Amino acid sequence: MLDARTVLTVGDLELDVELAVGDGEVVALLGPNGAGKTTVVRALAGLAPLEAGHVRVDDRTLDDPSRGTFVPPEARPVAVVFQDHLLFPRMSVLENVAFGLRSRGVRRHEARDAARAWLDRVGLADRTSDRPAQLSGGQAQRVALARALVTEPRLLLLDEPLAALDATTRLQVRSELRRHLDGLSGARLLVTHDPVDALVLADRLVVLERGRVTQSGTPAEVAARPASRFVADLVGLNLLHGAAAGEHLVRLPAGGELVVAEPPPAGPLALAIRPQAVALHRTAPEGSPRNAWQATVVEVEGSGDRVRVTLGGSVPLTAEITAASAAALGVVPGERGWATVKAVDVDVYPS
Amino acid sequence: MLDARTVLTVGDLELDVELAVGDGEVVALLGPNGAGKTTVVRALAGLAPLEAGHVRVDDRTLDDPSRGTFVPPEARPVAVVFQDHLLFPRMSVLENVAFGLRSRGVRRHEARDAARAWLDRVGLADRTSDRPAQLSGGQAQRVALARALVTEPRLLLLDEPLAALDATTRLQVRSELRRHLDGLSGARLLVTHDPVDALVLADRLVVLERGRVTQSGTPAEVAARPASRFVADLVGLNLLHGAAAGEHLVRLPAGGELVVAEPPPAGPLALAIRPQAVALHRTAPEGSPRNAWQATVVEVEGSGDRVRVTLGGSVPLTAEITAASAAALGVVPGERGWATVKAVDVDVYPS
Amino acid sequence: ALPALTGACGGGEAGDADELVVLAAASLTDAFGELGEVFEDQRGVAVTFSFGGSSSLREQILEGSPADVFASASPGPMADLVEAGAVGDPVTFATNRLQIVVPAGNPGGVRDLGDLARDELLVGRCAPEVPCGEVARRVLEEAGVDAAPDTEEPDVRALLVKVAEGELDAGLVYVTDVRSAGDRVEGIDLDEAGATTDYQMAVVAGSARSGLASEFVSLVRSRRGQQVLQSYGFSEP
Amino acid sequence: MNPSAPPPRREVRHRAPLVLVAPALLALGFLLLPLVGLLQRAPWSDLGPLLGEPIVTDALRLSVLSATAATVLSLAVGVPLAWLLARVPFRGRSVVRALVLLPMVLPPVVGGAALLFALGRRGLVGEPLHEATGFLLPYSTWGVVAANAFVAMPFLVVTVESGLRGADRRLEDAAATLGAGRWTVLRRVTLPGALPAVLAGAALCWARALGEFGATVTFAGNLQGRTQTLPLAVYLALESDREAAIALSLVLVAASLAVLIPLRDRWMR
Amino acid sequence: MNPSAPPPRREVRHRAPLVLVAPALLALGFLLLPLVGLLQRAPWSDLGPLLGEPIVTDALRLSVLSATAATVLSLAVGVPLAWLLARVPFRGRSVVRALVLLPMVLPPVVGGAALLFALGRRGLVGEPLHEATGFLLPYSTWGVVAANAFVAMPFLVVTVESGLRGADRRLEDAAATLGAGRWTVLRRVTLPGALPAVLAGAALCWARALGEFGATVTFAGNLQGRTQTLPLAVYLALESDREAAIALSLVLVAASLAVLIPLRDRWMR
Ligand SMILES: Nc1ncnc2c1ncn2[C@@H]1O[C@H](COP(=O)(O)OP(=O)(O)OP(=O)(O)O)[C@@H](O)[C@H]1O
Ligand SMILES: Nc1ncnc2c1ncn2[C@@H]1O[C@H](COP(=O)(O)OP(=O)(O)OP(=O)(O)O)[C@@H](O)[C@H]1O
Ligand SMILES: [Mg+2]
Ligand SMILES: [Mg+2]
Repeated sequence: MLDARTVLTVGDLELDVELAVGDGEVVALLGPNGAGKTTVVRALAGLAPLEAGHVRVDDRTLDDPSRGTFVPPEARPVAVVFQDHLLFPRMSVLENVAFGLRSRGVRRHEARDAARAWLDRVGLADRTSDRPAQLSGGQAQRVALARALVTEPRLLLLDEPLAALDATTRLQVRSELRRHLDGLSGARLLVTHDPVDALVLADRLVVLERGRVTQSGTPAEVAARPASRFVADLVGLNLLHGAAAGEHLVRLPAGGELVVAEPPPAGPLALAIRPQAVALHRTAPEGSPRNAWQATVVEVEGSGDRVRVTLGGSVPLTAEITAASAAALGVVPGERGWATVKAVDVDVYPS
Repeated sequence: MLDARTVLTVGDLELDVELAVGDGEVVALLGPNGAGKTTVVRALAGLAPLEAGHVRVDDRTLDDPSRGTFVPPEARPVAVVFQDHLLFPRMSVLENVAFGLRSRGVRRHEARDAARAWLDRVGLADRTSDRPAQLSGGQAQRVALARALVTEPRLLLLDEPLAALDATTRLQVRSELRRHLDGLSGARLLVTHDPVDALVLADRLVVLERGRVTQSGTPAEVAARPASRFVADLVGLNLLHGAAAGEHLVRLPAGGELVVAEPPPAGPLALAIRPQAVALHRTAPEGSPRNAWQATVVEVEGSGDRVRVTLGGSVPLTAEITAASAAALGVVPGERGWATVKAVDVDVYPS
Repeated sequence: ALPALTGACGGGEAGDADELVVLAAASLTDAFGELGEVFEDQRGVAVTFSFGGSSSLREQILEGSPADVFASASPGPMADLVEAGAVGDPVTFATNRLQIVVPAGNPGGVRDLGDLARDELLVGRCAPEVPCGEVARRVLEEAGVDAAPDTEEPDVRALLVKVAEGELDAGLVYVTDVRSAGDRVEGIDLDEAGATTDYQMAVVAGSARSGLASEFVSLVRSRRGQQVLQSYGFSEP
Repeated sequence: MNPSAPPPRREVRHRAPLVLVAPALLALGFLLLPLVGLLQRAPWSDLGPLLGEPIVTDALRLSVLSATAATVLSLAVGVPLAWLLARVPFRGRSVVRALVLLPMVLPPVVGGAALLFALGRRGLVGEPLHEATGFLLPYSTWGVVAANAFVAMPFLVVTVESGLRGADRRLEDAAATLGAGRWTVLRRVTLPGALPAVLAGAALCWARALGEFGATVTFAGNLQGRTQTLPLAVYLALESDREAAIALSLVLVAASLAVLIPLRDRWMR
Repeated sequence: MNPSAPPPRREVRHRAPLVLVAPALLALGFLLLPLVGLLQRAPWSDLGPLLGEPIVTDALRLSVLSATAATVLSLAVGVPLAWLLARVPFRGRSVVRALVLLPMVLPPVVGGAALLFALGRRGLVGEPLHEATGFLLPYSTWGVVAANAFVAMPFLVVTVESGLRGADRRLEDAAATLGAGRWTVLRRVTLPGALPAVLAGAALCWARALGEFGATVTFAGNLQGRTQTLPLAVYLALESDREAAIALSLVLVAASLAVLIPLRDRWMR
């Protein structure tokens, strides 16, 4: 169980993050580059001493300036997967993975067996005798992962542990990791930029921006009601801001208006709209959708059999349609057309 | 324009890759970890001399063992973004980015202005005087990107240049990059694990596996007809293998059979099925779908408002359904139910 | 504090007309320093000394480093040079007597050569290869004392330091060395004959100023010169 | 590294383990105890007047100058040599690498003699040089510099070479792909990275040169104001006045401290 | 690094730039020319019989032994000291760092005298030691080792320290998070990384000790088979028979090459 408030300054970033991770819980720490995620990890591991606040694991205080307590990294029950791997270049892959157990006093051959088992799990059984310099980026990252996981710590800190993995390996390692995490009793913190990683692996998300926590909750909550552009982009939702302008009406800064299902609360509002809920038409549509407006195609991004269309104009949105209908409609940047959204598809909440 | 055949051995990987990248073309090099992507990049840059084959840029031969030609890296018109950044630790961020121009003889202040401009583009205008050690992972990667792009080379090699970027920055940098690449006249090679990056940025995909090219073509072609599990996973398609077993019938190794629209060609077949085309039902369904079978839910992965359901059994597939219907059907690992696929949704081609 | 060092003072490049370059054994530092001043007063010619071990001086001359006079602490190096035709006829201008040197207060209670054979004492002398060692060997043989030394110093200086520090109870060195070591050591005269070595000097062949050079030699051999030398403990040949 | 970055508010003291501290202190004691002994014996009263003596000031000036000159020289040619040994594979490299150490192995007097054989008036190179230009190294301050450089350069070369080997080759690769030639790479990437080694090498070289005695006296002679360095003065002082000798050594020590402390302080962080 | 990994089939020669090669060759010439001179003057005929003489074999054996012992000693205590200077911040560290260099600056004879002041029969530590145990360093082979270590250890310490500074601290952090104490970190992560520096330091230390002369003679004296090292023998030979002296120096040179070439060959890649 982790209970921490990390207050420290690196460069001109003033970090102040409260974190609580229960036993067996996996918390994903998300945030823009430079938000302070790695710094939090370093602080929890004891590599960056706190200026204020505290770090407690299983009610043991590891760092607390006010009380002058500081437990050095080597004495903490933690393990870290570093963003840049930091494998030991002069050791073989096997020695790297066995290192944690060895330096915690496990006998050589036991440590090596455990290490081998883990290297096998991450699909590197055949690279045990190589040096890190002989590994590819993704292989190195998997070794780093194995090196941390093999020590079964009370607090596991994973800093973008899957960033360098290819699609297939990622699927395998991710479910491998998930299975392992489910098995662990300690607290786990996962730093990632990949929403899928977060959604698949984490029980709870904590969003860090400019050194502060801006949102936290279950994946569903966060995904449904993003509090910031960052989260919206992350989960691929459209996020608009506006204010109530009538019983069922919300006015946007850009000038556009949207009809919504329930009467909107007063004050500044956030509107979340799934790209799939935005339909496109060549001509002004008739029928059910309560919101319809003319829009200009700004950008078209294809992925697989779906196409994401970025729309400009009074209601800046991204629509997601099938490649087929995109072709049918002839959607190309610069084109003008009509966009519609059902009132029920506009999710309104205070921001 | 790049025309290369890189033949070399690293460790026990024997690499033999033919690559042709036209002027103004962007080719994405995809492949599993350890496939040899970075090695290809190193070979093209002159950091790993060829054992056979050749490297030609704009009809100038840079490496050709048979002719004993070898142009050292510093004399090649290339620029590289390295997978692990490799920023110069003793230089400021600005000096890092200006380095390429400086060592190509550009005057100091010009070089610095150009560098500043690029740092601005990647959103790091305020970090010019920092040392690399003071940057976050994503910031470092953006500096590396700027450092390479500022020296408009004839051959640009990008090795996973966006892997460490957060969602928002990624969108910005990606379109920034795309705009820049469109502007360049040289040949560009992009190594990535992110299908979206590939689809958005690349004109053509080359898939590398175990040191050999296994598939290449436009994103659409590759995405539609994956030649390997890797590509299938990459674009999120189901890929099955089987053989014709009747006029409209294909038998799968696992024993299952699928009805297909057109008469299948003879010989080994590949079947691609979009996860969205797979429907799930509690009870045996009546009606149009020609393929219906009982399946067991193996794994359920939620992302956003969609859920990917991995099915076991005689026809191992992944189905993608809305979170709503997933809830309605009560899809959980271990459950048994019915799956259906329309014959027309099964894309058959020789493998 | 430094009579010796305040002596010579360098002029222009070695080889100037108004400068005499004298290579001399280190043990002559003080005496020659004084004589150098005298010479300058008399002849108005600057004398530049280069003091060092006789053997490194020999190397310099053999390798043609410009010099006018060479003064050796022993016949050996001089002989090499004569053989090589690098110097003119050498003359013996002084001798140096061997003395037993003991730390101030003579903790070992040493009285004569015989005591050097006492096992409980730490005794040092010069190595047989160097003049003072060669003489010491001779003397001890004649006196019939077989004193296995605890150390055979290649260099009087090293021996003196040890005695002065009380690291040795007794040693055999030259009178001049005992004097220079000041009051931290005491010297005990030997009555044995032949406890002496010859100091030789010669004009270097091809000296640009052989005239001046031989004048310096004769100054050293003059009454005045001998007085100065004796004031530092040397004896007449 | 970056002045704008504030130091961590809180310096956390890790306790240093005894298994390391104990031997370290032992080493320190062993190296410093003799100096203490020296200080004990020092004639503090004479120290003041002594420093006034022209012969001392001459010798001190000459020592510092020649040691510095030798170090600069060594840097100028020794660093390239180190680079050659560290980066350019050629046949017999390991032999050359060992040969570079030899000047350290030779007894100083022999070293000096060897220098005479090479650069003396009758020397391999010295003779033609002398006949052509009339220039003569022995007895000249340049001779002292040469002797110092000969004895001290190996320390620089070996230390810098090890530093270059320690450096990260991948950074050099990166620099090359950015169009930097090997010279630029060395100057802007490798050396800055190996700075600690270069400084250590320079310090070793300088200190060794400052203390050089045997080779100098044999090769360059012992002429006050021209070739008489402080160690030579000490050697002569030992003849006549051992107090003065100790005092002079302390001057030497003080001089070196005066140079080394600020230097390494400035750079070694 | 990894035996299983085959070397690149094709060694591509980058041309080394003249701006680097020229000075490098200059340095090499300067360092090796004197040796050539030495070889020229060498009495090859006497060399054979000379090597038979017990006085030579004794001296050679003693030299190699004591130099090696001094190096081992220096490694044992010098590496921890280097670590202390490189990693543990304490007040006056920069002073200590400079003090460590002093034994190099002292003229050998003075250094030897200083050792006597400290470890001699009447020395600060020597006297109590002698009275308690009757053990006496001077005139014993251990005295030679002590003198060698005193003069040579600084080279090791400084070189290793620079190596440790060059090492990547983040790797040490990573090791710490894996539960490794500072001793383990040093042993398994830092030192292996700084291996080139350690080897260079050891080589410098050994070579310097092998050539040590002044301090040894002053502190330990000179007695065949017990304290007479090869440099002492050379010095003495120089007095009587310079041919022999040169020959002996060559023996010294050969011995050091015989040790250094294979050693650095083995490790320095
Ligand atoms: N040693 C340092 N000195 C000065 N500034 C620093 C230092 N280390 C980090 N920073 C700054 O602190 C901020 C947070 O860095 P951190 O590495 O924690 O970000 P991050 O959330 O991990 O970002 P990323 O997702 O790119 O890894 C960044 O702006 C970085 O520039
Ligand atoms: N110096 C080397 N010695 C031995 N094997 C090596 C060396 N460098 C790379 N390899 C091996 O060659 C293969 C290809 O490595 P490479 O880095 O090109 O893979 P990659 O395609 O870039 O993988 P990733 O997507 O993880 O970056 C890997 O299996 C790697 O282990
Ligand atoms: Mg980070
Ligand atoms: Mg790679």
